[in-house]
Amino acid sequence: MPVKTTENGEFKPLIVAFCCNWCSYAGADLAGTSRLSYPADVKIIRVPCSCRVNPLFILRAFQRGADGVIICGCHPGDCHYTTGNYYARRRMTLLFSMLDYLGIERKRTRVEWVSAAEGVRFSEVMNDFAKHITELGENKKLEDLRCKKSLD
Amino acid sequence: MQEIFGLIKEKAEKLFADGSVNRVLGWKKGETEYDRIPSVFESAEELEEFVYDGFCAANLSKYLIRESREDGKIAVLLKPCDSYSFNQLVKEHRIKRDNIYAIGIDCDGKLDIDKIKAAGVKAIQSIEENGSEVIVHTLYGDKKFNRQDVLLERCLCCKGKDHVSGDEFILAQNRVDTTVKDRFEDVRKLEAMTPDERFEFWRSELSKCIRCNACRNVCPACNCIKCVFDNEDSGVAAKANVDTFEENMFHIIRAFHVAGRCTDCGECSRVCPQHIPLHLLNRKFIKDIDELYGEFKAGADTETKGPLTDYRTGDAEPSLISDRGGSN
Amino acid sequence: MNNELIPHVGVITDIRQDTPDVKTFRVNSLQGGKVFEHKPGQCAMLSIPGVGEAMFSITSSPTNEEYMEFSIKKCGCLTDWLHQLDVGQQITIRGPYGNGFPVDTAFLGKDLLFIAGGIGLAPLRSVINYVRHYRDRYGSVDIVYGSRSADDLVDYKEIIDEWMNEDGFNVYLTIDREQQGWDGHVGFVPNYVKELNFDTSKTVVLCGPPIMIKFTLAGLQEQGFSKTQVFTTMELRMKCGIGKCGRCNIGSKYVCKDGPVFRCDELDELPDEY
Amino acid sequence: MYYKMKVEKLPELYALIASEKALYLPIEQAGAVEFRKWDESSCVRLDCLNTLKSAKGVFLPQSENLVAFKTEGKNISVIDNSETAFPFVIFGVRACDARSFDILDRVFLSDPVDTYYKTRRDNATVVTLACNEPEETCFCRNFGIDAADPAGDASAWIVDGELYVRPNTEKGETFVSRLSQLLEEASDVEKLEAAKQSVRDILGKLPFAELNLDRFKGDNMLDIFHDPAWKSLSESCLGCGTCTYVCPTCQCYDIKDFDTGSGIQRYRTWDSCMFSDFTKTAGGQPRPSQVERFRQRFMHKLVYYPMNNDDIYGCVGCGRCVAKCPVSMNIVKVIKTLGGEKK
Repeated sequence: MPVKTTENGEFKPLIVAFCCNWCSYAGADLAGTSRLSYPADVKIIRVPCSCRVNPLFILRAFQRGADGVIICGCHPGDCHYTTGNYYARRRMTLLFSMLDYLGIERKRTRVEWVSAAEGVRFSEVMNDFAKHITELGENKKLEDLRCKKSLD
Repeated sequence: MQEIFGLIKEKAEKLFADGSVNRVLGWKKGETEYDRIPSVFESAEELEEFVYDGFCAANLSKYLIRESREDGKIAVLLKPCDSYSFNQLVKEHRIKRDNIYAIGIDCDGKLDIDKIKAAGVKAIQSIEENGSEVIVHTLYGDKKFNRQDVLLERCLCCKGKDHVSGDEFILAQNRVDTTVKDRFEDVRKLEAMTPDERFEFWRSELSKCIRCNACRNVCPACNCIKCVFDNEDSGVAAKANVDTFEENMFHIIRAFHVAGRCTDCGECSRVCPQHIPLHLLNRKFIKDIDELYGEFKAGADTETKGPLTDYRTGDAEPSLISDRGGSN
Repeated sequence: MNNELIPHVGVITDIRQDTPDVKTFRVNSLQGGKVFEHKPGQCAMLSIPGVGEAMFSITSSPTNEEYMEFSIKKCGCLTDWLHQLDVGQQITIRGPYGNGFPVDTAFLGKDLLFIAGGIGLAPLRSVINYVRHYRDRYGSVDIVYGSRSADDLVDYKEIIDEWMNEDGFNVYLTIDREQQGWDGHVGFVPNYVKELNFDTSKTVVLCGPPIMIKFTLAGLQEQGFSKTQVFTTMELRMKCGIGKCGRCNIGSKYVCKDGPVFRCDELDELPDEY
Repeated sequence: MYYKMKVEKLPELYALIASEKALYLPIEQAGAVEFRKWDESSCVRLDCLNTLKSAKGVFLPQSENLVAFKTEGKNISVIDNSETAFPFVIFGVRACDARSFDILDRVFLSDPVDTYYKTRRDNATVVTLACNEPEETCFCRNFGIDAADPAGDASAWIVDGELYVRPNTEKGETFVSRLSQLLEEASDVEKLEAAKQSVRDILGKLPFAELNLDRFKGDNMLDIFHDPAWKSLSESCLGCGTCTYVCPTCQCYDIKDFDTGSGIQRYRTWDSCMFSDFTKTAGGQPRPSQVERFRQRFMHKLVYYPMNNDDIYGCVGCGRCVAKCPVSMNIVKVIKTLGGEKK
């Protein structure tokens, strides 16, 4: 379990970002090479397409200690595989609605479209998302206690 | 249902006699007054044990996945709501339509033995269905119920009395409508709660789950040859309620995997030994799909693309959810 | 109280690549020496925490004072992982489980015939080496061992260097198909056993793939062997190793506790669910 | 020796027991009655005949931690982090569940002993409760169980607004002696005996009161195993674990590892022979279809278990599987069909 508080006791959220290989991951790269800052607690997982993200991945991330999960893909219409992100959009909408229905904070999950050219946007999106998650606090409703307890 | 019971049995006997089928999929009497076992009858003689009454609630269409692959033709009895599952399975190419003779049969709502027992009925000796009345004879005395009060939850918001598929129909003369409420009524009630109330509600319901997997195994939409939860490498504890997270995850993922394919047949809630209202998860998806992507009835036909295998360029953005009003 | 389900930690001190898909692992306790004593034919539960736990037969002889060995074929999740391990890696181990071969009763003073196919040699190796160690307690020893190809013969070096030179030992090797550089016998084990036409007074120990066991046993019976002379060792899915988790039963017998060694006539009295 | 008190004083009794030891009772939560730890806010349901899951979970929890491992480089350290034991009382166990403890004991306390189970068993005082209104699904009578006079460390009855208690063992004596401030000696034992008799009369009238179990013995193992009826019996089986998980005598378990991120937790969970992966190995599957899995479950209860355990059946007739099977296919049907009572 990673430490989630800074030295002065502030909450530092752990964020998992699923980034599509063709747009958003390149966007993140651009943000990096352009020396734009975004929180270091955003862990990027590269996926071939935003529609590769299975609902299980998102729940797994929460189980393993994520406080927020964001999925980034190409803008609708720009998918490398033509239509992947359209399917992802429907799936994620329904999944997020279901999580909301189960009472899980609806702002813990987000989908953003970030192109390879939008380094600035990537950093803005991440900063904004991290801010929201920090406000929400630690993920309690979808936590797995086994991953939080010490074994001895 | 006595009138059509005779007609169905007669029909089944005739099908055996003229050799058009070699098996009939129906229900058999079990050991108690209310036990009805889904059964394959292989001859007219075996039909002795055939039964069709208020307790024949099981949706038989899932058995066709196995049975339609056997030799010969099989006749199946489908209640109106089962015919949706049947269509959906045909659409997904999980059953061999050519090997099946589908008989649509009438239904006047199915009884819920747990509702009867919840009224304190013990040691049942016999149950009499008499029009709008159900009379239960027990060792401790008789008890009379209004039929409508002891119907399965799903029958109170029946999808309709009409079959969406079938090669032949056996219907009663006086058809009873059991619908008393809109099927999204309970979903709306939950939506109107605060997130914390909803969380509490689902936590208390899902914490009852014993992970027997009955909901999955009975579900006609859960027809994967190998379920993701049976995958040793998936790292899920599929056999025990080890943790609140596992309980949530199983039910979220299961509902998601059948979203757009679930016909709302209600079998999951019926078989749940803990009476978890699992249909409320499926109905939420159905309601969302209807509202976001246009009315869609899974299993209404065998051609239309399902909402999750389709898209429109102008679909709603997922931010729609987080922009909803209310707290959080 | 001794807790059966809590394993010991052992360390892999040597790994030998026997065939393309079989490795033999040498396991010692952390202090050196063996983790526990065992009888020939007994098994142990090996595990890599986080991957799983499974039952393996102990292939080294109990007379080996220094270490235990396990010959493991790569065929599933845990075995895949085991094959990736290096020397020095610790694993967990518990046991010994099972009844083992009746080396002190039914085998005593008998002429022994060992028949093995493929990785089926693994459980027999401990008995064969045990018999070598107590050579005077047993009669002659014949070993028929077959495999898919010459490369798939497990413990080939030990067979050639030691077993073949042992007094009173006859070793017959066979492979399924012709192969360059192989001048030994070619053919399936059941047929080879028939060809060899052994004396029917021998006590037989048989292990291999189910199909080989089936045909070899039929062949032996044809030649006049009785099932009471034939011993085999079984394997089924196991979780506890102590007859409680309930999955390795053949009828009323648990393979982990009442087996894995069965006399073939005992198996006839049980349902054929293995 | 019988003791008694007014039923109205039950909350006081619970509080008194709970002041010394943990107390498990049939408690309703979200509509489901299970044996749970009692506290003042609990909704106790002594009237509930069968809890959904049986009482076995108190001794063999559906999931429990066995041992943990920490790995560092090539090294492994073993951490024993199983729960610490504490003495407890389980109150309100029905006669059938009480018998199931004996059946589980023969598995878990036979050599080698299952430490986790034994510790809980040693720490427990089992107080049973006689049945007043048996249901049509009850068939405990067939296994020589008297629902009107249950076993256990102490037995209890509720008759005419009064709770009667009778200690049966040393543990039971201790239990009763600690409650002396609430209990008084009962002099009207005739009333209790009459009540027992009337329950026995009902038990005899239940539909499954007389099952023919003659065929189920070791000598017939292969005969029953190869009975063609298994195919038709199992055809409706969904392969779910409902019957197994509600059963008081099903004891099969699985051992699994969970990676917590900071180490490996090895835990055990109930398992079901009805599940398709129960016997599956990389090398093959000895029970490839539901016919074999279904057969295994009932063969184990009715033939294999008695063969290994002095002819005691591995079923106690609690009727949970009869009530809960999604397709109404249950052990009574199996007994009747294979036992020759019906074809």
